[in-house]
Amino acid sequence: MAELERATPNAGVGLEVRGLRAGYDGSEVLHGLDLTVAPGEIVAVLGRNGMGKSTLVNTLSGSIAPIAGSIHLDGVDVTTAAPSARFRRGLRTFRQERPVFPELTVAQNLSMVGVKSMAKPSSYFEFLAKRGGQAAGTLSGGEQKMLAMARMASGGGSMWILDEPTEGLQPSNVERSGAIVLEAAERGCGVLLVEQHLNIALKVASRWYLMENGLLVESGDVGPDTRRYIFGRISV
Amino acid sequence: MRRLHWLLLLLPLLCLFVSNYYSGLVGQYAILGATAALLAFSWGYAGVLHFFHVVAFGLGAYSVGWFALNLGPDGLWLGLLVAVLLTGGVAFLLGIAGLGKNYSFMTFALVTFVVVLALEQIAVQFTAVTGGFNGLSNIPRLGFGDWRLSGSMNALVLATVAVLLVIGLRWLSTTPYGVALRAVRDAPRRMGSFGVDVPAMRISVFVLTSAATGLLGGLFATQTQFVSPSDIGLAFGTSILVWTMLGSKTTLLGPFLAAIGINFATTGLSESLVDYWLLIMGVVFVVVVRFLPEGFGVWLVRILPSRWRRAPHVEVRRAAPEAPRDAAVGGAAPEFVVEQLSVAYGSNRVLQDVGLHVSPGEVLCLIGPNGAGKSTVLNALSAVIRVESGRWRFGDRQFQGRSPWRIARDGLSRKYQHPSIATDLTVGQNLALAVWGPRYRFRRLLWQRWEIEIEPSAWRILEAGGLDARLDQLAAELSHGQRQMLELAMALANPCDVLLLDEPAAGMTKVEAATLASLITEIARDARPAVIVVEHDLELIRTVADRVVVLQNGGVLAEGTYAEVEADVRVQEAYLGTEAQHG
Amino acid sequence: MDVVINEVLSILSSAAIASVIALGLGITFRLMGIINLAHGEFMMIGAYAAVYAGAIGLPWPLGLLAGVLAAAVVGALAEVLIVRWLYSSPELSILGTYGLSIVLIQGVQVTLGKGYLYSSNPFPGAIEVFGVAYPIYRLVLIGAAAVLFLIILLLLNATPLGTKIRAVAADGKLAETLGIRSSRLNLVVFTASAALAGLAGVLVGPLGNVRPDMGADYIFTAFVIVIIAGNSIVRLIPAAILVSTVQNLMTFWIDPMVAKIAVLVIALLVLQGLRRTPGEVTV
Amino acid sequence: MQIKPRWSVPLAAATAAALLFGMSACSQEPGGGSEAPSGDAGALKIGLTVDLSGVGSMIGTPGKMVAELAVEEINAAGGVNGQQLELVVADNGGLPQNTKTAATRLVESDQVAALFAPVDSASRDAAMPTVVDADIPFFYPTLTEGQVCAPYLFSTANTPQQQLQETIPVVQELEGKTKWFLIGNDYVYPRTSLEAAREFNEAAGGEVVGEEYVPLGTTDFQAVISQIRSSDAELLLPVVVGADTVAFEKQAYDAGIGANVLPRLTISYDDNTMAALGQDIAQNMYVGMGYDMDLDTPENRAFVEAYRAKFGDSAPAVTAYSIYVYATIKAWADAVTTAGSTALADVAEAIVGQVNTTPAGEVTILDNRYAQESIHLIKYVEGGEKEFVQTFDNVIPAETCSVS
Repeated sequence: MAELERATPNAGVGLEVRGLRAGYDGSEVLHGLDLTVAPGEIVAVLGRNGMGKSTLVNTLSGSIAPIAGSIHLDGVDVTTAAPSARFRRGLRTFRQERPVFPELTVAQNLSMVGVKSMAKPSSYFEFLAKRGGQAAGTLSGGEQKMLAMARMASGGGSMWILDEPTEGLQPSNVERSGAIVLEAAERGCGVLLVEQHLNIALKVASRWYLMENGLLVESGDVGPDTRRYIFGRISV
Repeated sequence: MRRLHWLLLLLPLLCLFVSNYYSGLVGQYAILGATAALLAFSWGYAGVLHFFHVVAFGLGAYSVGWFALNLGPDGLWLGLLVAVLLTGGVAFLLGIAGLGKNYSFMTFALVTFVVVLALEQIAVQFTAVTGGFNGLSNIPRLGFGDWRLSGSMNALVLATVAVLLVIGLRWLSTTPYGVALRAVRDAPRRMGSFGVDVPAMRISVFVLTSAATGLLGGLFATQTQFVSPSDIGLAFGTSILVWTMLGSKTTLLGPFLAAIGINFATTGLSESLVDYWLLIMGVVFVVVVRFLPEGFGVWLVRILPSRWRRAPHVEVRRAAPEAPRDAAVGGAAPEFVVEQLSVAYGSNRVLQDVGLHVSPGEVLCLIGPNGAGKSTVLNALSAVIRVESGRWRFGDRQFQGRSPWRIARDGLSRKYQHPSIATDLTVGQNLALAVWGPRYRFRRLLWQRWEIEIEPSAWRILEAGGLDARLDQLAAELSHGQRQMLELAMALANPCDVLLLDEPAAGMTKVEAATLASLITEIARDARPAVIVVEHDLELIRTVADRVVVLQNGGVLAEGTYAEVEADVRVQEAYLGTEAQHG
Repeated sequence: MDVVINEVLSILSSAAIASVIALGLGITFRLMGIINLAHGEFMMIGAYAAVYAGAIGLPWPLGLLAGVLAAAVVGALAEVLIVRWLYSSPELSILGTYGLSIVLIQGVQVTLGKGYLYSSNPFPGAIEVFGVAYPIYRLVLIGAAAVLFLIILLLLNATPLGTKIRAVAADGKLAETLGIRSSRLNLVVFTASAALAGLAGVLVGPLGNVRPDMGADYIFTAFVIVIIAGNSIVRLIPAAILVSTVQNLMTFWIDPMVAKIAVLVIALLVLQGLRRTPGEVTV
Repeated sequence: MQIKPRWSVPLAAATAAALLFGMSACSQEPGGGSEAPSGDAGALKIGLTVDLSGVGSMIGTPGKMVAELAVEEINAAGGVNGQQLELVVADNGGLPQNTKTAATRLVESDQVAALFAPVDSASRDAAMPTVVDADIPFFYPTLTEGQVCAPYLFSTANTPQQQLQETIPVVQELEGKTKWFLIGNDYVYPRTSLEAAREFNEAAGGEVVGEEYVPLGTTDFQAVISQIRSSDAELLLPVVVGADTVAFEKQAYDAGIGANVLPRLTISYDDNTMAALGQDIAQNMYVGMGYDMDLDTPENRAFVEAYRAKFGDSAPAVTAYSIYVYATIKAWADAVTTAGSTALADVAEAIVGQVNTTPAGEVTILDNRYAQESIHLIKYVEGGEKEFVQTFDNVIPAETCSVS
């Protein structure tokens, strides 16, 4: 497991996960994971779906209670804390399915994290500017993901966890999402990017983990040949 | 279990040793206990909550009262008959309306709640039949002509009927019919796909319990010799619900004993602390709902010796291996062919003219990025969703347009992605339901004995999963991998020509996935079904797939052996996002 | 002509009362997914508080406030002690709130006695409306109901708190990951619905009879209205008007009993048509 | 923890024992509420089944109190034929089913010599079969629609016909009005009462301009009020009971047809109802009842004094619904003394025709087991005061059913 080479400038310790086991009503999906995300660092978790990636995200966000192991955020044990408590400690989550409230309008979805005007969100994705009063449910799948990303971008937070945020987006918007993630990292926010598509993930991340059958089997720093190596491991 | 039943029969005998007053109470409260047990059978076992039990009880009491008072004392026997038929009939109509395909738990409970309110008003108003507010009094006791039973004898008969009914219910709950009810409660969709007629099961249990409650209501009227609207109103109905819940709805003895115990306590103690009694009852009830929602009965069952609680043992035998089918038909072997399969959700087209062909013993793997329509193909072929167009057949047997259980009966069986077996049942019982589902109408389950024959391939999977030694173990106690194996065995329990597997290796560890792969190959070779597998685990696909079809955006992107598909550039693009790099 | 005006006013005032009662019930049913059988008892607590406030000489508005506060306090206590564990399953909510209603009725009977309480009418007498003498108090009720609905709808649709409440109702898990403490919000919403019931109790007191089990008289109609309104708070108003119209007209022209049965038939038809209650997955 | 089979036998026995214990604990339970020491072999027991919980307790609680007072007074005067009386009380919780159980317990388990039941008519019908087997007198001492006769059933309180027969003509005369509107809850007691009222109105030269029935538990009376307003009614005869009464009268008063505009003659508004209505609404209402606590007669003054002395000033008001429990227990005691036995036939023979002086005036039980008694026409005037307009003595109950 690649060690953390250099101490990061920020004071906070970021996200530390030790021996995490979790699953659904009795059947275990995560069989003991260890991972860390330092503030300002972007870490990608790669692997085909069905390997437990979404279970990892839901456990880190607090929606699912872990069976065993521990989760620390900036040194504080949040293993059994409620999602709202983790939110107050700076954790922000981007869920893969239904990331927004369909019944509420676009503006109301954004107001959930205290965003009052459409200016900032539409600076990330222009189409949002004129959609403020529209119910989020009427947006397409991709547009909903962009709304959720805009909400993440305008919602602050010191540790982001994103579950396949770019799936179904055209290339231009995939780039835009990548830029948002980079911008967040620059201001010291740690990012755990769970992705099935290698391209965008390896473009922004500085470190990677490979996930197979509920375990992180390999990890390393992103280098020139990382893409070909992982491609071999998970491709068809 | 026998000893418990003899103990229960002690209760009616009490009537002989105590004063007329107490024997009357024993008779009445035994009837109320049996009514609570009937409600538990419908609510706890079949998952159908309703307030109709009070309507049935009232109809029974009124019909006995009316016939006895208008046609002379012996009219009460006709009254009892009418009670059963009338309540059964009304329950049947309500069942057809509310328990059909789109049954909703809350809506049905609300509907019967509103029906109770209506009938309470009608009973007060419809003076000609119900005697209005004062109700009917001087209803004769059981007997023939001038010979009428005394108070205690009448109570003895009532208590005996009540106890026999509870014993009958306990027997019924261990028959395949009773066990199938619990499976329908836990996994209605899965049982439906096996061919279990879920609506019929629910309606039958609703009618059965309502008719029996009607009979009990009629008998109750002969004991109290009186019935009035306030006695069968909402308050009465809710108190039965309370006893059933306190006694725990997933048992039958719990509600029976709870009803008797609470009623005796109410009559015994209420004088001395009349004002506080109801308050205490309210507080106790709230505490139980909060801390012990499944009621006291469950404790009772846990401390009972386990020998009394063991589920019936299922005798599972291996069927003789049949001659391989494809040799039988002269000339070309019958193939599984799918043509122009198209599916659309509203305006969003999910599948567009998909064509497949799989010969017996061949394993075809369907792969593609998620959202490509893989599961939709399986859902369409097993008729879980409606298709816009498309035909699929095995040999000359057509499948399109048929209902799921008829498809299952004709040899196309399927394993779902998430194992949805009935966890409250044992491994053997799950297998039995899978075998009987497509074959029998639910009535046959009543007298079916617990012994089944399963296909050799299913037996092979049980052995591989170590389940052959755990037939009597509850499914809830199995590991995730074992549950997948059981699900697979259930899909193969009956002879099947076409086997659809939806991500069989999902959530399995590497070792389990490997054994599964070898099993699939072995089954394809021996039983020679045409197999279609939707899967992400590439090692599994590499070992089992004879041919691979790659789907993208609802269409076939590529087809060929695993090696050909792996080398195909378009596939890599589809899987890995925009630019595919070579090498 | 004035018979028609009188009829319309009667329907409006009945609908006003019924909709205020149904509002609290609708909120717990629609926003929290639980069926609150103790709703009538919160009304009773409100009515009792108003009567006792009046007895010690407080003016009517303070009596109203006392009723609302008393019901809110009892509602909050009930939420913390028992209701909090009922959100998971509708059937538990029926049984839990049924037990709660027994405790509240018997508690009041044992402490404050069982008799009827005298609740005076704050706006006695009648005034001329389009040439028809109509009780002032009932006109006040129509006004109060309209204002109340306006406030609640504005609060739900136009304020951040309202958005949060609707978010928790739509997807509690997602709201929780956005930092909304759903358990605290549920406490606020349930307390508010109990306060609304208390308000309804105070308003109804002068018209009817204040006694420990007064709740039962009103719950039936409120239940039917909530069923007919389906899963929308706004539709409570037309549903209340429909039920009041049927009840008033049928009582006037045909027979009170037929009116009661007719309302039940409407509820059954709506339930059948509705097929499933809001937000519930069927199979 | 695996329970070994041999434990099952003691376990089964334990559950059976618990059941038996539960029941045996009940049988030693004394009637409760009675003063005399329990199990006093020599005492002559009489049973009282009454509704002590729920809103029905406004009749039941005073009923029980006056019964205790009567027994205490009889025992103080030497009891009955030298035997001390013991009152055994059973609560019926307002449900006919429970009344049946309570009556059976009193009759069969406590072996009472007579049963007194101030309950509603549905509960009375429920209890009657039990008393038939026991061959003891069954006293029904509260307001009733009558119509039921039996050798063992003694209905000693007012019937609607008694309350209306003399009072309707007097009210018509006093108010100088003749057009009546009849309204009542939709069940047997109001239906019977208003049928009798229609007869007496027409006999007294009056006219019924409208008749309307509403279901029990009605909360909105607007439709009925508009019907009353659109008819040219001058007088109102409401037989509305319980909570419906308060709702109807308040809404009628608000709608401008209060008693000040449309005087009422009523037979079911007792002190508790009037207190809930308040002085303004109660003003100008006539009530025809067999008893009122403020009756100014020596017997009543003595009774009220004794009642207040025993139970204090805050004790619930005694009304026509509960006074006859007191009167009937005393009448039964006198009859047993004259007959020298408690057997039904002897008691019946002695009590029929026996003139009893009671706080409600003279009460004489006739051979159809109903009672000829006084009826008082009371008018509620300014400030909640009561004016005793007129008293009619020995009003005969015109019950058509006979006992033979």
